[in-house]
This record gives sequence, C-alpha cells and structure tokens, in this order.
Amino acid sequence: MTITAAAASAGKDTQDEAATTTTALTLGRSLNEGLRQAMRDDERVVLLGEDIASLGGVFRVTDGLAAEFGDRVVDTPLAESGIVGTAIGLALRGYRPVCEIQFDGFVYPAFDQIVSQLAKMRARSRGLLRLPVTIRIPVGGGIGAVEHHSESNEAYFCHTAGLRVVACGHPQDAYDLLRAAIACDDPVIFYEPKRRYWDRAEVGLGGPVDGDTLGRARVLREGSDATVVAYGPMVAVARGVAEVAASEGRSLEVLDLRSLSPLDTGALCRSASKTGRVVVVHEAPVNVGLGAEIAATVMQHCFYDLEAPVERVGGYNIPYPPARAEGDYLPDLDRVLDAVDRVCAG
Amino acid sequence: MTITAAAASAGKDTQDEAATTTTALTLGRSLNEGLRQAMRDDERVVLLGEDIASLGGVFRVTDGLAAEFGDRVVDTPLAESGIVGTAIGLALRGYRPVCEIQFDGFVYPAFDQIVSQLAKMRARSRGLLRLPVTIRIPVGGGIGAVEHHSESNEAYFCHTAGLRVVACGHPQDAYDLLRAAIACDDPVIFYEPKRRYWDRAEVGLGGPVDGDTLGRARVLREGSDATVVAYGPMVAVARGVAEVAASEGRSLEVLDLRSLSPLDTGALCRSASKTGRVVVVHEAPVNVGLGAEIAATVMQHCFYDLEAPVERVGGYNIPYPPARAEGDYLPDLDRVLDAVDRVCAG
Amino acid sequence: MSTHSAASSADGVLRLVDPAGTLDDQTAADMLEVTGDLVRGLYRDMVLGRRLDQEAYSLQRQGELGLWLMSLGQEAAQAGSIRALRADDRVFPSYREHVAALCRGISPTELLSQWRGTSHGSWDPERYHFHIYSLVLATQTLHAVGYAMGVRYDAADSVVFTYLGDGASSQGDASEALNWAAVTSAPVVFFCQNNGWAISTPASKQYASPLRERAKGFGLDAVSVDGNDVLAVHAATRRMVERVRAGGAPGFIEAHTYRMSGHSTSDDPKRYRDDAEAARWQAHDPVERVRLLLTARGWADEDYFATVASDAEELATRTRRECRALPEPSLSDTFRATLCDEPESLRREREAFETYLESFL
Amino acid sequence: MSTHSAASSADGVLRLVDPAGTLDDQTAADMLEVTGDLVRGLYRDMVLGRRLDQEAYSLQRQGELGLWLMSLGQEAAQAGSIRALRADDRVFPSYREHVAALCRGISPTELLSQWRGTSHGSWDPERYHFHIYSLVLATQTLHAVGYAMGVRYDAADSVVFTYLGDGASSQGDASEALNWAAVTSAPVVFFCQNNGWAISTPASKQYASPLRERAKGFGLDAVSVDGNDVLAVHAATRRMVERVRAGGAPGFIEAHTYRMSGHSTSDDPKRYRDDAEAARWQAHDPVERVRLLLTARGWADEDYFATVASDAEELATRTRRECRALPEPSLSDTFRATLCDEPESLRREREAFETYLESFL
Ligand SMILES: Cc1ncc(C[n+]2csc(CCOP(=O)(O)OP(=O)(O)O)c2C)c(N)n1
Ligand SMILES: Cc1ncc(C[n+]2csc(CCOP(=O)(O)OP(=O)(O)O)c2C)c(N)n1
Ligand SMILES: [Mg+2]
Ligand SMILES: [Mg+2]
Repeated sequence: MTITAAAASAGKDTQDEAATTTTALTLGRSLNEGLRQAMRDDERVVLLGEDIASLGGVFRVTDGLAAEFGDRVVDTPLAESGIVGTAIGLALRGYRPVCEIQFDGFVYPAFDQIVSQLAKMRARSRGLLRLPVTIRIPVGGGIGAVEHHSESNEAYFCHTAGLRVVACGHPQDAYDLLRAAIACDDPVIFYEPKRRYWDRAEVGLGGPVDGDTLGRARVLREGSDATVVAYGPMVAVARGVAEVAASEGRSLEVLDLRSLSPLDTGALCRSASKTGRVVVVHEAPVNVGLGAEIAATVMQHCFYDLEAPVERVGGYNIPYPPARAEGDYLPDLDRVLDAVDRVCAG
Repeated sequence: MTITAAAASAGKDTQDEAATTTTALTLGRSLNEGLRQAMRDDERVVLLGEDIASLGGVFRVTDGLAAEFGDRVVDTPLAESGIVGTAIGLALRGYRPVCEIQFDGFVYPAFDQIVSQLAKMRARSRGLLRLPVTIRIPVGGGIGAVEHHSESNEAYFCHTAGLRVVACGHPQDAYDLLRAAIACDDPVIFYEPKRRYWDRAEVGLGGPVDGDTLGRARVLREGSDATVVAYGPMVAVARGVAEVAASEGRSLEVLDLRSLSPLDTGALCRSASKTGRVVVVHEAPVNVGLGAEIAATVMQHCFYDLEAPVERVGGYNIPYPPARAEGDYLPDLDRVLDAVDRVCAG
Repeated sequence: MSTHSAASSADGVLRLVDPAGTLDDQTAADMLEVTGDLVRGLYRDMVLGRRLDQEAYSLQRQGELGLWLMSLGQEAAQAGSIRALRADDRVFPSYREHVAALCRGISPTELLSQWRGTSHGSWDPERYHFHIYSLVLATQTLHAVGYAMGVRYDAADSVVFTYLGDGASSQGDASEALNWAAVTSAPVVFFCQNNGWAISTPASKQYASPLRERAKGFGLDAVSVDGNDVLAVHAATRRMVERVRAGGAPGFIEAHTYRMSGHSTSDDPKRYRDDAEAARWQAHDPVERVRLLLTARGWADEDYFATVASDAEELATRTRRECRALPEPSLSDTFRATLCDEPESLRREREAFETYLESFL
Repeated sequence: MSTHSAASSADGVLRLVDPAGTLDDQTAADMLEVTGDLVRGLYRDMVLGRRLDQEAYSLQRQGELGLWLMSLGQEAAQAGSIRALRADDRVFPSYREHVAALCRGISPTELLSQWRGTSHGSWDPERYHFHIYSLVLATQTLHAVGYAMGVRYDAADSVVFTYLGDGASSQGDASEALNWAAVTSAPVVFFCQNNGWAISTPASKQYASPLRERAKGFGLDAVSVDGNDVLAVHAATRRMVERVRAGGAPGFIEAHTYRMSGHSTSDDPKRYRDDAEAARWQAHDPVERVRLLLTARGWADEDYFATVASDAEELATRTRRECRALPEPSLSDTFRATLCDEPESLRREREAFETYLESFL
C-alpha cells in the first residue's frame, strides 16, 4: 500500500487541475479511495450499510471512512429494505447516499424498494425528482464462500428500466466508475467483483470525475479472430484467455462492458462486426442472463457479419453450488477457450 | 356461465375415467374451476392471499372457494413476504399452498423468499425437501390500471434456477396448467394474463392432471413463412397477427410457449428451423427479457437455418407508462406485423 | 366479521368532541386553544375534501377517471393532522390522502391526473412539501425515515410526517421503518389511519394487539385518537409533532376512523361487510359533528355554512373542468423521465418509437 | 460502544442460577423440578457443544473448513431451550445453533459439511425435526409460522420453535412473522439469542426498546431470561412451550447472552469491541456456573466431570475424522436436486457438463 493520506488530500486540492497521483492499489483499496474522494468532493455523500463504520465493511472497502467522516458513515440496523428505503428518503432530501449490500445474496430483501421505488420514482414524478443513490454490491463467486455469498444477480437489475448497472473489473475502473456512479444523478447498481478485491494494479487517483465513463465499454485488447465480451470478475479470465489464444496464434479482442445497462451497443457491435465471432462470459446462469441480451443484440445489429452463433459461457441453470464444487460451476479459462474454439470453427 | 355445481362435482366423481365436461368459461372462471378441482382432489391444497376468502380475490378467481373449503382459503395479513414465507413452511409440513399475489407489481416484497428460499431450498437440502408451492400472479397491462398493476416480471423468475415459470394464454390452458402446477412438486410461478380474464372459450373440465403439459409449448397454428412466439396475454395478439397475415397471403406459425422456464427448446427450434424466421412478442421490456433468451437460443441451435435475425417485439425499456399511454407501449397487431415484415424481408 | 367499532375515550383513545358535537372543554383546555377560527377552518377543509372526493367518484362513474380511491369518512383524520404541521414539514402520504393534499394546496388537476391515467404522480413534491402518492404499501414509511435522517443532518427543525393504513402496517417495511426511526431518533411521525379495512380484510385479521402498542414496543411515543374527531386529531398531532420537533423520540398516532365507501370504485363492499356496520359509523360522521359544534357554540351561522357549501360546489365544477382538460400523456415523456441524461440507447429507442408513431399520421 | 451487559434478575430477566453457581431454590421451585439428572444432562450438552465448536474452529484454522460461526458462550441458551422441546416439536434454526443441533442428534459430519463447502445443508430435517440452517437472516421465522399453521390444520399438538438473533430481529421478515403468528394464533415460539452483536453492530444500534416489548406489542406472550443460565432458559422455554401447546398465544423468549468469539472465523472482533467487554462476560460463563452448582450440591463428582471431558475429547476426534472424510460434492448432484423431475433442458445441460468433465480425464 503506497498511498498516504497526504497524497490523497493533495489529490483533492489539485483536483481541478486534473492532477493525478499514481500508485499501486488493490481493487478494494481503489474503491476505498474512490469513496473517500467522493466524500471529500461533496459533503452530501453519505454511506449506509451493515458493519461499514467501525468494522469498515466485511471487505474493508469503507475502512477508515468513519474516522474521517464521522456520522456520514452509518452502521444501519440489519435490514436491506430499510437501507435502500431510507437512502431514497435521503436522496429526496438532497443527499447522495451510497449503500453497501454486504453480499450479493442479501440484496433481495431490498428488491421491492429498488425495483418499485428507486427505479421508477423519477419517471413517476415526470422527471421532477432525482434519485442519486448508488448501491454497491460485492458480487460473484470464486472465494469458497457459503451459500448466498456468491451470487451474480445483475440480470434482474439490467432488466429493470430506470436503473443504471455497472461492474468494475480492475482497480482503475473501480476507482473511476465508483466516483462517476456517485456523481451520477440516477440510481446506479454498482457491482464489485469480490474475488478481485485483492487484485493489485497501478491506479491514477484524483482528477475530475468523468461522467462518460459510466456508459462506455472498453476494448482491453484488440484482436481480429473473435471477440470475448466480459465484465466484472470475468474480465481477468477473458484477458487470460486472450493471452493463451495468442500463444496459439489466435487473435482475440477483449471487450469489458463496464456498463451492463444501458449497454454500449455501439462498442459491442463494432467489435462483433469486425471479428464476426463473439463469446460472452459471465458467472450468472445463462438462462435469461445478460449474455442472452448480448447475443440477441449482436444478432439484431450484426446478423450479416456473423460467421457463427454467439456463444454464451456462464453459470449453469442451477442454484450456486457448494463451495467445493464452484470450480466446476464458474466459467474458467478452459471453458471459455472451448467456446472460442467452437465459435471459430463455425 | 353454463357450469353448475352438479356438473363440477360430477366431474370429480368420474375423474378417474377421464370424463370431462365441456362448457363455455372465461379464463378467470377456468382458473376458479381449476382451483376447485385441485382442492377437491387433494385436501392438502390450501390457498393463501390477500382478499381471497370473502371477496374471492380482486379478480374473483377464488370466488366461492372459501364457502366450499372453509379455512383452507386464508385471507392473510397484508404482507407478501409473509405469504410466500409461510407457504414455504406449510409446504414443509406437507401442504400444497397456492399463493395469490394481488397484482404483478406487488410480488417484489416477496422476492427474497421466492429467490433465496423457495427456489433454492430443494437444492440446498440435496434434494431431500420438496416445495410444492404455486404462486399465482395476475400479469401484464392493457386494462387501464394505475401504476404497479400492469407489470410483466417473468424474466426475473425465469432467470432464477429452481423455479418453474408458466403462463396461460387461454381458458383451457388456464385450467389444465393450473392443475398441473399445483400437482407439481416444484415451486411454480403461475402467470395469469389479467386482461384475458374475461376471454371466453369452451373448456373441458375434469379428467386427470396431465403433468407433461407443464413443460410443453404448443403450436397453435401451423405456418411456413415465419414463426411468432408468444405467451400469456400476447397469445391472442399472435393469433390475430397470423390471421391478418394469412389474409395477406403470408403463412405464420404461432407458438404458445406456456412454459417460460424451463423452455421447450425442442418445440421452439423445430418451428424456427422450419420457417427460418422468428418474431418473439412479450409485454415486458425487451432489455434482458425472455425474448433475448428466445433469440439467443434460436441462434444457438438454428443459426444455419435462420434467414433473418430474430425480431423482438416488447415493452420499451422504460417504466410502465400511465394508463392512457399504454396503448403505445404494449405490443399490438401493428407492431408485430411490422416485425413480421422485417423478418420476412430479411 | 369485523369488530372495528367507533372509538370512545374509554379505551385510552383521545376524544374532544363527541358525535353529538359536544366539546369536552376540560380535556381540550389541556391540549389546544379551541377557537371559532380554528374550527371553521377545519370544517371548511373537510367539506371541500368531501366534495372533491364525491366529484371524483362521479367522474369515475362517468368514465373520466380510470379509478378512484374514496376518502369519504376520513376527512377529520386528514384535515386534523395535516393542519397541525408547518408548511415545511415534509409529508409522505400513502394514496388516499386527498383531503390532506387539498389542504396543502395541491390542485384538483394534480390530484386527479394519476387516477385518470395521465401520469403516475403529477405534483411537484418540493413545492408542496408533500410527496407523490405511494401505491406499494408501506414503502413510503422508509422514505420518510430517510428524509428525516437528512433533516437531522441538516440540523433543521422540520418534522417528517407519513401516512399509512391499518393494512399497510403488516408489511415488513412498516416495521423496519418504526424500528429505524426509533434507533436513529429521526424526527418523524407516523400517522396511521385505521379505517377498519384493507380492501375486504378487516383490521381484526391484520393484527392481534393495538397498533399503538406495537409502536411503543419499537420505542416510539404512541397515542390513539378518535379519527373522526377533527379536534382530537388536530390536538394530538400538534402535540406529537412539537414534541418531535423539540428532539423527542419519533411518534406514532393511530386514528380510529372508517372507510365509509368501498376500497375503490372497483370494489363492492357488499361482498364482505354488513351495511349495518357503515350505518353505525354514519352516526360518527366527522363533518356533521363539527357542524353541530359550530352551531352550538355560535361559531358559525347559516351564511357561513352556505358560503362553504358554495365554495365546495365551485371546487366540484373546477375539478370536473380540470379533469377533462388534463393533457394526454405521451410515451416520449416517460422515455425522457426514465434517466437523467438520456443515454444513447434510450434516445435511439425513443426516436424509433416516435418515427413509428409518425408513420401512422 | 455497546451497552450490552450481562443480565440480572432485577430488570425482569429470569435467572435461577447466578454466576457463582448459586441456585435460587425459591424461584426455581415455581418453575421447574431441578434434579441432579437434569443439571448433569445439560452440563454434558454444553461441554460437548463447546468442544465441537472449538474443534471446528481449529479445523477452520487448519484449512479444513471454509468458515465457521462460533457458538462459544451461547451453550446455555441453546441446550437449555432445545432440551425443553419434545422430539416432534419442529425447530427452525438460524445458523449458529450447533449446540442445539448436537442435542437433536445431528452428527458432526452433518454439521460441518456446510462449512467445509461440501453442501449447503446436509441433514434430513424430517429425521431430526430440525430444519437446515437459514443464512438469509430471519427468513426462517416465516417458515416456522407457516409450518405452525400446518400443525394447526393437522390438529396436532406439537409446537414450532425458531431461533433468531438480535440483528435478525430488524429484518422485515421477523416482524411479519411475529405479527402473522399473533394474528393466526399459530403454535410457535420465537427464541431470540441476543448475544449483543450482529457482526460489528452492537445491539444498541439494532433496537431502541427491549425486544421483549416489541414481541408483546405484536400480541405475543414474551419473557426475558438470562441466556447464560441454562436452568433459567430451560424453565422459561418449558413453560412457554407448554403454554403454547395448550393453545395459548404464540411466545417469544429473549435470552441475554454473549458471543464470546468473533462473528465467524473471518471476523476480527478487536476492530470493533473492547477486550474488556468479553472479559466481563467471562465471569458469566454458562458452563462454569453449572459446574459450580453441580459441585456445590454434590450432584457430580470428579469422576463425572472426567467422563464428560473424555466424551468431549472423543467427540472432537470424531469431528476431525468425519470432517476430513466428507465426500467432495459434485455439480451433478446439484443439477439433480434443482427440480423434482429433471426437465429435459436441465438433463441435457447436466449431460453436457458431465461429458465436458470427462474430457479432462
Ligand atoms: C405491497 C402491496 N400489496 C398489495 C397491494 C394491493 N392493495 C392496495 S390497497 C390495499 C389495502 C390497503 O389497506 P390499508 O393499508 O388499510 O389502507 P386503506 O386502503 O384502508 O386506506 C391492498 C391490499 C398494494 N398496493 N401493495
Ligand atoms: C438478509 C441478510 N443480510 C445480511 C446478512 C449478513 N450477516 C450474516 S450474520 C449477520 C449478523 C447477524 O446478527 P444476529 O442476528 O445478531 O445473529 P448472530 O450472528 O449474532 O448470531 C449479518 C449481517 C445475512 N446473512 N442476511
Ligand atoms: Mg385500511
Ligand atoms: Mg447477535
């Protein structure tokens, strides 16, 4: 950990000049810095969640924030509907609440407040109300956790009009996307790939918030033979696949969606049309998952450019298995490479 | 209404001989007869819901059942999580609860109990437990209702492993599928197209339950130029489209999915391969909707038979609009015919 | 069968004016300065509210509204409570608070739009400090608590006020809100209009112990009041709100009232309740009792009653006119209101929709 | 900082044995026949439960378990309550009821499987009348109420018993369950182990008024008990269960206890609570107090304690052995357990998966 408080506040002082400090950070720590920066930039940013104050969150993403920001970091009663419901009220009062849902599998008690209230309130008020609420959700498997701690439920929220859904795949995006999500006047479901919390990379801190980053996919690697579309925890897998494939003489393009809803259809279709072959990877069950939307969208816009059907690699259509079987459940290098083979054979 | 109590109980007495009475019934009344038959056939069937006893439900689907079955029809406190949560407990005790959710938009408070408990409990217990719970949900728009009363949320449940999701589109299926759902040992989300409650048709009552009906799509009309895939409230629209198209010299096949999850992939692909052109229609927003899965599945299995990309016609990706704008929101004859034109031009 | 019966002072339920219009001066003196002005104002609120409700009901019957949820019988609960608030006290209503809305200055146009189907909520919550209606039961109670947390952050002294029904009290959200309010000491008051019914479900199937006791069990300060006695409601609310404003624990007021009509224009109450029950409640009419009091004390004469009646007719005429003049909604507006900066994909979808629509012109 | 402190009889909290092991014969006489047999049995339950917990903790530290949620300190609350039930009384636990599970005959294999990651729940709930653990807080309380409705339909006389924590009490589901139980008069007893903490959140941030009061507010019969006093827990539970069995209103028991360890093996309690707090609670150790009582009354000698200790060691050895022998899970089993009659699409998916796996052989 090379960042110091001094560096961070230096970042704040000079933010208008877009000066950034670069330092090696884990993804979890990048999120922490993103929150800190957002709270310094705007005193209306408040955090709500279970165990986020003195504990700093079960993944330590809010570590040290209660010490710096006092009662702007709230340990709530244990009630997810309450967390989102009160966040809505705070947003109506002009605050910008950032909620932490402790684990993916515990967002469902808040489903009604998210889907029937948060997502719809702006439209319901004919655009009069703004609901700048960010809901952070550690997502996905691969850490050997017990039940309900490894879910990938992005499809539910992507299907819900009125929400933005974002997933970060590496430390820089974690920092940038989180700040952009908090600065955004819409509700944002913000997914943090929990098994990547400890991934480390150089991260540029400070600088102004780039709102555009929120809706844009990013080509992480250019390629010509096929496109691998991924997001969140699968970004690292996709990169690994591209490397292995390269060593076998196959050139893969890797597209990190980042914004899961709305989709960056332009970027997706550019890549699909260019390579003519697409594999989409996610941890969530394939059935009516985001991969289905990717496949359908690509077919719709790039039908005549496609050399093979879009391949979907994802979780099987069964409840998340016990930890010791998750290795077989989660898409990995082999399964994605297999799909690449299929799509390239097509 | 031509059915009499005598006829219904005659149906019961002779059910083993599969004798059926045929009579003209509305879809709502068919459901009512389906419930009655299921409750007569198995005394462990109990009904839970808001206003289902003395009122007979806001759509009268449970009309008269409290009179016949007494405390097996329960007016519950106003709490959907409670309805599903207690239904789970009743199922564990050996009962077969049928829950009524008053309107589609009020199922979300029960989302956690459905998704994290009902859907997963069998897998969680390594198959030891059975959860024969049916959740009836009046679904969709077109009746000029206020907010939250016109939602189409099937995609959420289709994406959830461990649930079966079914939609009925006409009176006979309403009766048959509901009995099959209640007899099924798995949790079933049962969608009733609310604007079709008053549609009337000849319905055969009585006879044994046909469990197979639960997983099977049905070709409602044979055709050769394109396939229109529909379910629930859109079945009638699809039929209308086929008729208009026929008058214009175009032969459309109409496939009623009935089972939304698991999908009857065989029937879907047979039709898609035969016609090479597919339009899928639903009221739900298109983004990550069931139509995406249909499109992706068809592409995956029938890529080389497809003459054009699968067209999706559905709700726009916005919250359900005020009633007086729903005519523009909901797929109708014109919009589907338009899509048929596109897919046939492709 | 319901056991919901009219409140009386006996069971710890505050009452200041009895059904015969007799004011209990003794008790009132403790709670409130009862003046002719005050009572006349509340009377007018109630009469206007009732007339609006009646007109909306007719409009629905004539096909001008898709649905209407009648407030008949609940005028005292609503006028008495809302008039105890300061203009900047933020209100989170449920969906039947038409009388309260009217008192806040919300126009008939704004009120009827949702029920005509031209919007889901049409007034500006900031302007009236009155949030749009919440149809998903009890969700608004958590919004109120969150808003109150914000008031506390701002070190402001306004109070947040939320309405809910006896049925809504059974939702998990309602309990989470009570608990959250108590734990955070948020400046919020819950006002439960216990009108005896949740559609066809009597209150007796909704809870086993008085809601006031439940609220106390969560640590709120809670009182019960005769919800058809506008002065009792007003006094209790005033007291509760001022206590909360001064930093006291959050409050809960249960107002015993009665839904004199069906649940909505789609509902037929004959299917589930005795006409006799409504008839019994007729004797507890909240408006009549104030009329009797005004007359008995000489606080109003026939002229005054005539003026109010004619104001009410004027409101009815205006309501009818404004209802019919409501502009038709357009899907384009919903598109634009979905997200703040219309994303490209949504813009393209909207444009395609608009082009499609134009193709029919 | 937490204000959670050990219970004392003073505040309406039942206690029969104080931390020094002194039995209040007077109070006990009212509640329970205290015999050497009874106390020895409960002592053994607690010692075995504690040993299992300790062994599982070590197994986790050695990488044999993925996670373990420690029950240290809560032995009296669990043994005292579960032993007050009849074998056919159905239990819906939360996830920390290892001592209770052991008392019901659930084996170490069955208990550890979930935490090793070889299953999500491994015992047969029918066999032990003890449901599998629920990790989503408070969901099980509604299952218990539903099950109890079924018991009532069957005109059976068993009682349904559900455990929940102080944190879980804040969930909407917990309140819906309390209310539903009260309204339906379902034969169910809620047993809240208030161990002072929900991970890092002290009970003082969870509620503002005692949970017992909340339960009463919903119309349940509710009592508080010193959760580290196994006889008090046992007596209170017995009484409550028999009252409910006889047709009384549903019950709620709040047991004041303390989570002596961290929340789980992933948790570091030093980050949020004072060592001093745990040290204070050390003096209220539930096992020690019973040992003192047994000794003082001459109900057990050194031989007895030695036997129990060696049984505990044997259990530990068995636990370790069974843990390591747990079979690895297979995804095929999850496939097969997803729906009852494996639908075609799932069968094809499973077969494709199995073919894929075989391709690596
Ligand atoms: C979560 C939810 N479930 C069901 C409904 C359907 N519904 C609308 S009003 C109502 C009864 C509400 O009763 P109560 O809270 O007492 O309010 P009242 O209508 O009497 O004013 C019901 C069941 C709803 N709006 N929201
Ligand atoms: C719905 C839900 N939200 C969050 C969690 C994460 N979580 C697991 S245990 C726990 C604390 C529970 O505290 P309490 O109910 O007091 O039980 P204890 O752990 O003290 O036994 C939390 C927040 C969860 N399991 N379920
Ligand atoms: Mg009511
Ligand atoms: Mg606890």
